[in-house]
Amino acid sequence: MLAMFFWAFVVGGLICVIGQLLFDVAKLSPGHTMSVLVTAGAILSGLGLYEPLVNFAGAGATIPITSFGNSLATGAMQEVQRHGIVGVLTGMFEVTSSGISAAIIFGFIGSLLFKPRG
Amino acid sequence: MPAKSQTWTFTNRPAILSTGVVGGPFEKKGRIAGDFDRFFEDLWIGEDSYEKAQRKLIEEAVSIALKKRNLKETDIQFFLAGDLINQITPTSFAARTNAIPYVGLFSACATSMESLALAAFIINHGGAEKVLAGASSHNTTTEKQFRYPTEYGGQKPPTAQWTVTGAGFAVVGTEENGPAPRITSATIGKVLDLGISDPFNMGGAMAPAAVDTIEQHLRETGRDPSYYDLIVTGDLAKIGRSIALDLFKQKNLDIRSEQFQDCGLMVYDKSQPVQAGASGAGCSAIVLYGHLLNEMKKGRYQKILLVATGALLSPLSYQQGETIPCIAHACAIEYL
Amino acid sequence: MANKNQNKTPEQKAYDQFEKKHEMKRPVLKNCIRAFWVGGCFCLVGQALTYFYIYMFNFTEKTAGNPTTATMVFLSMLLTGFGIYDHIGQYAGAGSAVPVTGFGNSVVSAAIEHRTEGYVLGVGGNIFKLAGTVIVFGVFSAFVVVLIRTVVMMWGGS
Amino acid sequence: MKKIMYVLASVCLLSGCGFNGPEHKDSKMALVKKTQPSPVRLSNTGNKAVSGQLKKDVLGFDSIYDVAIIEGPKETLVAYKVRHLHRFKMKKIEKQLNAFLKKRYPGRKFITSSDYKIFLETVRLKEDMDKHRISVGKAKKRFKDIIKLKQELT
Repeated sequence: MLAMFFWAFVVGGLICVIGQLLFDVAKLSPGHTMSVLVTAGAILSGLGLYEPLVNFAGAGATIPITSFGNSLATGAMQEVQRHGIVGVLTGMFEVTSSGISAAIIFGFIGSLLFKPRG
Repeated sequence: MPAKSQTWTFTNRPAILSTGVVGGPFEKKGRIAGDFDRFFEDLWIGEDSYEKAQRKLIEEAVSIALKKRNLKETDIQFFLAGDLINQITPTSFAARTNAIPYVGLFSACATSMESLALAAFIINHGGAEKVLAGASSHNTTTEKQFRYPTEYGGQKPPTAQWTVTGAGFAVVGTEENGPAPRITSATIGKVLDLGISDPFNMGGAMAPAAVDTIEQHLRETGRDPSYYDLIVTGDLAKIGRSIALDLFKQKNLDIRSEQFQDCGLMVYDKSQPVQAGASGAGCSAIVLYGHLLNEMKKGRYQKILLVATGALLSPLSYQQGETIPCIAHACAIEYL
Repeated sequence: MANKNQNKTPEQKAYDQFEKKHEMKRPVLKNCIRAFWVGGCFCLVGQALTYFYIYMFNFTEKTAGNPTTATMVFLSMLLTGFGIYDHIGQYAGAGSAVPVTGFGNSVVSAAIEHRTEGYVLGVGGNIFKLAGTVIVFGVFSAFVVVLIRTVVMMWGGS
Repeated sequence: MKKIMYVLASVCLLSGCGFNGPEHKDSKMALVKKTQPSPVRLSNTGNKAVSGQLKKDVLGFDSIYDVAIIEGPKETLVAYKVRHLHRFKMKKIEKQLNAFLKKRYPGRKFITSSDYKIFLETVRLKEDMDKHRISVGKAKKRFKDIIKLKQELT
C-alpha cells in the first residue's frame, strides 16, 4: 500500500510534468494541452497500455485528465464486446459519467454559492 | 511642418484643469498609491457584476474631476472616453448617467491618449470650452473577456501583464491663466503589425508602434529627445520597454534609459505578482492624471511625452490565428 | 501555424527574431518541479480517497475511482469558490491543471464567472466553455481509437 | 505561497483522517502489510491439508506475496496480492494463476482476484469467523456477497 502511494505520487507527478512541458516548451494553451493529454489517454487505452498503468500507479493514473480518455475508450470497448460495433457509440460514457456529472453538479452548485473573487 | 503631418501642435494653450483618479484594492498596495483620489476596497464596488463595477469606477472618477473645480455635468460640453470591453459599454453606460454629449472612443489601451489628444484638439480650435477625457479598465472584466474566467487556475507566463483596475479622467479647458499642465502637441499613431500573435506578450507586440509614434513625433516637431524630461510609454512593461530601447538605438534616437519610463512598470510594487507589469486603458490614464501630473506640479518634470500603446486584438481575432495589430498615440504635456 | 509564418513579411520575421531575444525565458525546470510535486500531491490525495472508499464503502479498486473523482471535483469546487485554486494554478501550472481537479476548476470557474448573465444562459450556456474541448476531444479520439481497434481485431481474427 | 502550502497540507491531513475502520484489528492493516491469513473452510467437504497446500502453491508464484483463501461449498475464493513492480503484468498473472489452479486441482472451481477490496473483505470475514462473531449461515451469505462483488468487476 505504501508502494502504491509512492508510485501514485511519482506517476501522477510525471504526467503533470508532461503537461507542463506542453505548456512551456511546445507553448500550447491550456485547452490544447488538455486535449492532447486526453487524446493520448484514449490512444494508450486502445493499445491496452493504460490499464496496467492504473494497476501499477492507482490514483497516479486515474486522477490526471489522461484517465478521462482512458475511461471513455474503455467504456466503448466493453460495450463493443457486448453489443458489437454499435457499442462504440453507446458505451462511451458508461464509465466516465461520474466525473462529468460531478463536474456539472458541483459547477452549478458553485455558481449558486460563490462569486468570482478576481 | 510638412503638409502631411500626423502631429497636431496646439497654440491656444489647452490645459488639464482637474483630474479624477480612482483605483481598486490591488492598486492601493502599489507604488503610486499616494497619487490616487480614491480607492475601492472591493473589486465589486457594491455592484452585482464586474461590468457595472467598471461603470461605477468611471462615474466616480468623473465626479471627482468635476468636484475639484466645482463644475457640474452641464458645464462640460463633450465627454470623450472609452475602455476595453465589448462595444465599450461601461463607458457608454456611464455617459448615460452623466448625460454629457458623448464621443465613444476605442484604441484599446491607447484610448487614454486618443481622448486627450482629441480633447486638446477640440479645445484648441474653439470647439468647446470644457471637455472631459479619459479611460478606464477593470481587471476582472478584461480577464473575463480576453483570457479566462478569473477563478481559472491557468498559469500566466512571465511575459503576461496585469490589467489595472482604475479610471483616470481629466477636464480639459483653456481658462487657466497661471502655470498648468498643458497639452502642447499630439501625435496620432498608425497601426503597425509586426507579426506577434501571442496574446500573453502584448509588450513585445506594441513596442514597435510606440517607437514609430515617438520617432514621427520627434521628427515632425523638430525636437530632440532631450527636449523632454521624460518620455513615458503606456503599458509596454518589462519586455516591451527593453525592446523599445533597443529599437531607439537601431534608429539612432538618443533616448537614455533613465529618461524613458513605462506606466506599466510604475503602478505596482515589485512584490506584487503582476508578471511583466501593468496594462489596460486605465493604466496610462491613472499614471498620467495621478502620479505624473503631481510630479509636474512639484516641479520634478517640466515637459513630458506620454505615448499610450494599444493592442487592437479581440479574443476572436487571436483564436483565428491573426497577429496583433498595434497603435500608439502621443501627447506632449508641458507645465507652463 | 505553418502558414502563419509563411504569410509574414521579411520585416515581421526579422522582428520576430529580434523580439525573441528580449522575451523572458519561461523557467521550465522550476515549473516542472512545481508541477511534479503539486500534481503528485493531488494524486496522493486521490489515492487516499480511493482507499477510504475501499475501506468504508462497498467499492472495489476498480469502482472506487468514480467516487474518488467526484470527491476531487467537489474539493476543486471549494478551492475554486474560495479563490484559492487560481493561486495554486499560477504556482503549479500543469500540476494543478492536469489532475481531474483542474477539469473541475475549469467547469466551476466558468460557471461562477458567468452567473451574472443568469443561470440559464450564463451558467448553463458557459459551464463547458473551457472543459468542452476536453470532452469533445476525449470522446472523439476514444471513438476513433475504439473503432480502429475493433476493425483491427475483426481482421486479426482474435 | 504559504497559503497554498497550508491548504495542500490540510487537504492531505483531512483525507488521511478518514481511516477509522470497524473493529477489525488485522484487517485494518490488511492493505498495509502482509497478513498471511490461514485458509478458511466454510464446509466440511474439503480437507485441511489440501487448503494448506493450495496456499503454498499460490505463494509459489514469484509475483504473489500474500494470499487469503476461503473454501466455500462450491467454489474456492483465492484473493492475492501482487508484488508492486509486478502490478504492470497483473492480467497475465491472473491468467497464469487460473491456468495453474485448473491443472493442479482439476474438478474444483476457483475464483481468483487481486483486488484489494476482495482481499480486505476476505480477511474481515475470516476474523469474524475466528472470533465466532457470526454464524456459519451468515458467513456463507457474506461469502456469496464477496463473490458477487468480484463478478461486478468484469
